[in-house]
Amino acid sequence: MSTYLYLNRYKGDLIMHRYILKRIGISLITIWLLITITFFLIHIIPGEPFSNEKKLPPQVLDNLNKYYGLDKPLTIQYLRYLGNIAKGDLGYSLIYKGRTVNDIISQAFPYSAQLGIQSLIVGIALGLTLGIMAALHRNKILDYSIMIIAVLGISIPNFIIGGLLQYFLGVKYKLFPVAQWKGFIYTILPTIALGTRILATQVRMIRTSTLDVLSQDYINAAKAKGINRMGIIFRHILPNSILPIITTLGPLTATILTGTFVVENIFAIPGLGRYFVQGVQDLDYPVVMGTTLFYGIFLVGLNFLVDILYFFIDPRINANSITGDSL
Amino acid sequence: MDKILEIKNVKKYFKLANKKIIKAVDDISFNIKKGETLGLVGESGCGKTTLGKIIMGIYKPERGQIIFFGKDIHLMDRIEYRNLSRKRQMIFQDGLSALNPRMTVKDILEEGMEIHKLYVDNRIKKVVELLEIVGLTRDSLYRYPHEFSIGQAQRIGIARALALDPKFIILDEPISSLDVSIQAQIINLLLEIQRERNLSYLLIGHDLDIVRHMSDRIAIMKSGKIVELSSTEEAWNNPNHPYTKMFLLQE
Amino acid sequence: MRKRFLILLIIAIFTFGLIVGCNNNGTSLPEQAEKILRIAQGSEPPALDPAKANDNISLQIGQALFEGLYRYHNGEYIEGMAKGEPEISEDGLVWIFHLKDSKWSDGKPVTAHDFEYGWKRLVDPETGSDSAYKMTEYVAGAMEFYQGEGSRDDVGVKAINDKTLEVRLVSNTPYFKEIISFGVFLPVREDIVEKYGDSFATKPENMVYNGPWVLTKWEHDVELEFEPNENYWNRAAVKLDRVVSPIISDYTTQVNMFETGDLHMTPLMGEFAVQYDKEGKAKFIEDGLSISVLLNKEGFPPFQNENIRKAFNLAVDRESFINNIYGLPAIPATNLINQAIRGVERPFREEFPGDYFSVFDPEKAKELLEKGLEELGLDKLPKLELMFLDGGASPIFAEFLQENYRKNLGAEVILTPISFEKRMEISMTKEFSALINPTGPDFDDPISVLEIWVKDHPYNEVNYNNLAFDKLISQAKTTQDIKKRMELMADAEKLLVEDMYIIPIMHNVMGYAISEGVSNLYLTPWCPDIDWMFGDLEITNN
Amino acid sequence: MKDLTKESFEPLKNKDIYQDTNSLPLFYRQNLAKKFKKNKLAILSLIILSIIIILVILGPFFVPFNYYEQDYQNTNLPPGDKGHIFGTDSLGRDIFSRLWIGGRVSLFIAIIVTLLSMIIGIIYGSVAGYYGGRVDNIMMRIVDILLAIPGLLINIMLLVVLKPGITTIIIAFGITGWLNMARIVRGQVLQVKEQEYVLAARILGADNKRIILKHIIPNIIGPIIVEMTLIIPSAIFGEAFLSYIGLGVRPPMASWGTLASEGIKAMRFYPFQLIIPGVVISLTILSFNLLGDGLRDILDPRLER
Amino acid sequence: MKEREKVLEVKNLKVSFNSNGHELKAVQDISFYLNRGEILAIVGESGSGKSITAQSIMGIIQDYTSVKREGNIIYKDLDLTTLSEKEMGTIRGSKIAMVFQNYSSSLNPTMKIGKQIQESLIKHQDLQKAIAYKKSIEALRRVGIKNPEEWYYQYPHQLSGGMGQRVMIAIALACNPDILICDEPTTALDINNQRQIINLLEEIQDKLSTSIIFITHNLKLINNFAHRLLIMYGGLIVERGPVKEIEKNPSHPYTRGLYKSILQRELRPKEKLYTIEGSPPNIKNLPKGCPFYPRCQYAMKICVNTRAEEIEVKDGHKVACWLYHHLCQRTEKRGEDFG
Repeated sequence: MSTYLYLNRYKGDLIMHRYILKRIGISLITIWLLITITFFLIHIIPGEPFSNEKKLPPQVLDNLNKYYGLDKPLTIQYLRYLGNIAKGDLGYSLIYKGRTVNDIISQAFPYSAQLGIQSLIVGIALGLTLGIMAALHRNKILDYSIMIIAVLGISIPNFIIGGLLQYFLGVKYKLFPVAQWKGFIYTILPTIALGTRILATQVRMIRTSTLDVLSQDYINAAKAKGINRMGIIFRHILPNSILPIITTLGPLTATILTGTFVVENIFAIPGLGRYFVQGVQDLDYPVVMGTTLFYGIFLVGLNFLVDILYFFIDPRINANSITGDSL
Repeated sequence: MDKILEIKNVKKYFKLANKKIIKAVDDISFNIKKGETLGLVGESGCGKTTLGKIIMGIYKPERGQIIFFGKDIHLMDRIEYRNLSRKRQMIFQDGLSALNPRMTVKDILEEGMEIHKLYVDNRIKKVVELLEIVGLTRDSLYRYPHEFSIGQAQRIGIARALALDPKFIILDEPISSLDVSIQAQIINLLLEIQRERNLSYLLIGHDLDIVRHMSDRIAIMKSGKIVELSSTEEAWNNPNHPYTKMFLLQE
Repeated sequence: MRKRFLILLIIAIFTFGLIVGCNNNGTSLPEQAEKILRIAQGSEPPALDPAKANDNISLQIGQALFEGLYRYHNGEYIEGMAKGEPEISEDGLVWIFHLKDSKWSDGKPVTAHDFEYGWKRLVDPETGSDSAYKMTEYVAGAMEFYQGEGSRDDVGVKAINDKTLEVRLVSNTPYFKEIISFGVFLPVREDIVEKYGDSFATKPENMVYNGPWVLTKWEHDVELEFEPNENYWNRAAVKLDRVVSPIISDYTTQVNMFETGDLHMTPLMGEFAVQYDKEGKAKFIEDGLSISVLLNKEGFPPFQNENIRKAFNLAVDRESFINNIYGLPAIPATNLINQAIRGVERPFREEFPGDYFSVFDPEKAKELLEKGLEELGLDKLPKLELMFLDGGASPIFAEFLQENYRKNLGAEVILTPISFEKRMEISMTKEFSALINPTGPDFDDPISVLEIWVKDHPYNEVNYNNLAFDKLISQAKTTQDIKKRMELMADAEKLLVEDMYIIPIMHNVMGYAISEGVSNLYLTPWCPDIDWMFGDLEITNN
Repeated sequence: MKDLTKESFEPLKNKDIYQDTNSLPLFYRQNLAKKFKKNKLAILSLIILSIIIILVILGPFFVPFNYYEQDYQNTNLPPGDKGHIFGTDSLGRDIFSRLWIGGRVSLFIAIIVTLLSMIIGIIYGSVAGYYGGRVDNIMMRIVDILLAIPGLLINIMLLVVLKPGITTIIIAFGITGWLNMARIVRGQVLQVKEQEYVLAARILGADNKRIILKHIIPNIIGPIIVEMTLIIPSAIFGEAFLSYIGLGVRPPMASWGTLASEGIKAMRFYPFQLIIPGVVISLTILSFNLLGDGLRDILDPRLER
Repeated sequence: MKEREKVLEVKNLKVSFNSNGHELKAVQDISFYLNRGEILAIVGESGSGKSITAQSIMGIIQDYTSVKREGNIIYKDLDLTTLSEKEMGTIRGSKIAMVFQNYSSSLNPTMKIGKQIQESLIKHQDLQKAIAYKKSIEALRRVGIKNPEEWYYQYPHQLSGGMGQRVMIAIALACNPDILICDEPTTALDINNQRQIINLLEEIQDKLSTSIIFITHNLKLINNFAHRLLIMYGGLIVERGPVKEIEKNPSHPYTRGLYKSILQRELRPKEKLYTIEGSPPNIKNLPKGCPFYPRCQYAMKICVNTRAEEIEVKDGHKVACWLYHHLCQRTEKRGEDFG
């Protein structure tokens, strides 16, 4: 028995190793693809960034182009761009004079991150609670009420929720500040606006996965052990129904990004989403590219972490599964 | 044409995610004669189901020959190979999951005939006949699999196999998912069909009593290898391999 | 080059992209003894470097932080760093300015060298300033230097000594004082620029100030904060203790913040203007901005026909738009020169009313269209692409125009929203058919509106070509007699309107709501449109 | 116990008195219909969707106004005033007809995107799933990589690169929309193709074509339909989002997204301008979601027996 | 079997479910008892109600929209049916424990094996972690797992079949319960492992004098193992008594059929087997009378609508069949026609 066990462990390490290496490889390819797509998409846009400056003296134009690296052939620009990104340099904004994209991101992202994380925590915590409650009271009034809230949450566009919250809770009843981001109280409305959607999607997923868990024998087995309701919920239902959530963290973060674009605008939060949308409207290429890349790399990184996390959290990812290739 | 099936040195390996290799079937040879039942027993995971799937052409073996009616399947042309599927059939462990839930019994039983363009004029008659053979009534015709019990589903599976008049059937633990009182019914049915049609069976199972009752010869598998192949009587009364002793006499 | 600037101005106002709000946090924030004015900005100031500022917000902040020779304040040009009036040579080509004794915020004196350096830096091609045109058109040698043909030393700006600045002009420009009141003709400290290089003026620490205020905090996209400059020569005029400018890009949010007392001022637009007006809380003020539609015969051949152009003019129901949709009490335009521009003694528009056509006449429009089509030998108008700057009230006006042309002329109009960058590009390429063009003068003189329509002017986007017009303009530019000048320009305007390549739509009005107790806050028709430098605030204790 | 007679103990001749309900014929399709009828929410959603779709198709013909005509004397009329069922907008256009015309645009986008995603997704997914092995490995790795790229950012960039409009929106959404479908289809195919009934069919001699058409497709159609009902609302949502940030359809065309983002601006003074499109968008998304959930329950084979 | 003390008595247990308006009678009125240190086997086919009976005793029937449970379940002097959920929680796992059919679905996949054993120890005996750890190791060792310290930290998916079932038993035995209910604990296993599990249970019963209810559909398994036997069919107990006695003299036609269809070594190969015709009843539509009559070759008119009372054929051997009624004159009942 013992040798079998040690062997098993050793195998586990081996698999882990390979798994992580493979994930890293995939993540790198993804990032490279993202960079390439972004770069070429931006360069399809009709008109050079400075073509409108034709009336500028050629020397000025040259300076500008040199400054922004636009004087070289596309391939050289691309390689340079790759090089710069490798160095972590995303260039200068065309609109905000003298500010680097790195600078903008490092200033704006913390706001988005705080908003996102707060909403994520609120959304997932509430989503878990409500989802599990709904599943435990399947087809009872509580279940229906929770599901109605959930479905309403995914049916109302973000900007409507945000606008309504701001007007009613901010302007009309003066319960919360209308806008800006200067302390915890300011974060409440935007967090609700963004969290609602997360909550809504999570409730439905958790409910489904909990129902699935509830139908498993081990819940019955736990009951047969005499474990009380809370014990069953926290030790047996929660860890198992939360597993499918982990795999959705990547897409969920993407949803949050969409949300931040809107919510940051309504609540005047100086987050990255606002810069991105503004950049799109101003055709501030370096900002658009930089932000897209940043978000992309962020998401890829997150997915990578989620994969690794999943590997550790779900003990069932089985080292012995047949890959399907036969020799 | 005495030998319906000959298996020579068949090997099948699987690669695991951790690059480890599982020798599911490791150099196996045997043959099955006309009208004979060969029982194939072994612990779960010994490779007996894989072997069954190799014989049915679902897995390709890494090495070895599979000879049906004197001809290696690798040497068969398309049409020969196609016709082979009329002669070899399989009955599955779980009768219900072997039936397409979206097809009626009639469609299920007609499928083989459609594929091989048999009984073009009067398929329905043939289908009803088959139903009667396996002890079902014609009102089952337009029903869907989930309306049947597991035992009845197993009968439908048998009818489907018989539709093509096979010479050889693999029985992959055909009764292990059935209730005790139903098991005997299915065994009787299988025995009866064999007698009437002079069929050959490869019976994969782990219930030794049943295997012993139904088989002429028995092969005992362990970790992808056949450790004993002898007549049923001899295996029980006079086992050669120590594993056989342990395995057969544990009851 | 001016055109670029005009467009910037326009965008600033017409699209609410870069709105300025002014606010007082008296009600919602805890009461302090400090007088803090809270006034929102629609976006981050893109550049506080005096040479690079070319938008409403940067200029608005710039005028508080820096001071040039003269400044425009509360409707007049007042002394800044200059002591008294300049000495002007006989031919009007050499101007000599004397400076006051004043100090930068770091205690060093402001000298004529700082001006020389700042102005030259403005036209230095290395700087790549978007506002260089402001100077190149007037100051001798500037254009050559800017275009890389001349040298820095040949630019006609020279510090004769620490307190005397001499400027040589290209031509006699009576309104040069007005020109240099604009917020890019500022002194700049060479040592500071050298020290910080590219990061000059990107952080409060990286600049020195000679204006009434210093920037104490610049949290990007969040907030700016200003405190009085203790070294400012007229420190006494600065009444407030602090000015806080949160950056709020969503218009509704700004109004909401005004209503909850988080801001002391908000611009009013659309329905908000109507509602505030009803409650008597709105303040409307003339705006230098005018909205017009440019017709380009190269992009849309039927516009070669005068009748068709006129049909497109008469088919627009300006009053309906203003009364029922726009919200702000703008003035339907039957001419091109804005009501805010001065004439001889009173506003130009009062002296020369210039009602060149009836505001709206659909029957006549239809008639003219048919006549025009017949002359062109066409059955039907081809599809017309109408471009407009995206954002703010522009889209709704574009939709309005589209429907007017459909209803009154049966014309099929496709709307294309364009970005600011694209608009700039069109300015160069002149590739468009019709374009909604919010625009305003660079300075308070009709010539600013008219001069760009002379043949071959780089910003003559419709390629207007009328010798009589060109002649009137060149006369107006050199005539010293102001009354004569105005008359000449009125005649030129008439010609321009009659040819109708530019369809005047309306002269804008701005609306604001300002909290009680706020005083000395000036709204100007020109860019920058808000002047809070010497504002004051009554502290209410509740 | 009382009246036990000898007769009671006579052998029973005819055992058919007992009829097992199991043997009563019950047809699969009937069964589905029955399950569907029991799912009241799904029925309700279907009814709501039908009403919305009918109104979207026919609604504009019910009123004497069209969606583009502006009436400057009657701007911002409240619902019901002067024959405008849902009132008028800031340009005096009839909101009722704009709403249904906008619905055409939004639903058109949603449906085309869904179809596009379905076609690509099903083909891609089933090829990967059916052939498995290395083909599957490579194909799915590509999907994984594409999925890791934030689709929304690509959508926005595409809209900036190409001219905004319905076609562009469809292309942008279509480019990223099929990925999930492909994954779902592939997963389903992988699962179904390992089912014993597929093995059984292969053993009968069925070729790939037959197995795909007769055995695989009918058994994965459920999850596909469910996924479809979920792509539609996300496309409607996406369009609304794009309209909000100014990348939506061009005037005078309306879409639900443009109506809602116009409505949010007018919320303070004319709340109906937000409420009306808001409610219709929400109802539609809600109904598609509920219908999807309902179908998932109905089509779930685990709940079949 | 020295002490004839009843540890558990089930009286008139009825369990029914409401499924879409149909009342499904899973268990219709059964009574039985369990003595201290006894192994009681319950044998029946799928749908006979044997698992539901076990779950009713544990009070863990679930997964149905509405369950109705009537009757009394008396553990020692305690009527379990009157207990609150919380009180029941103190009985489950500590006094009465259960082993489930399929270890792979009955062990929480995300929890280490040791933790799952510890869980009930901590709950019922309020032990400190270190002691609970020791006790869990002990529990693992007791079910014959070598290197329990290693296995303590493994997850369920790493177990093999026999091991898994041992772990299940270890969990159930952790608190030394009086009663161990085993619901088909061997069905998913190889014959080899089946035998080992049976041996293990025997050993446990021997050492700890735990009372065991052993539920199975496999008559062969219980021959030398169980003391008494209940045969269930269609939610009823059709026959009961000491295993040896029933084996010698199966009385109910169903029981007889079962014994006959178990292969006899004496049969010639490929000889036709004895069969019980027909299929087990559907609980949606149970016959009013004897659930077995549609398949019974001796069915009588009375069987259709009336259920037979239990009749004692021999000491403790009871059968519920009209054939044994004193008014019935038929000779088949004595079983003369089959050996």
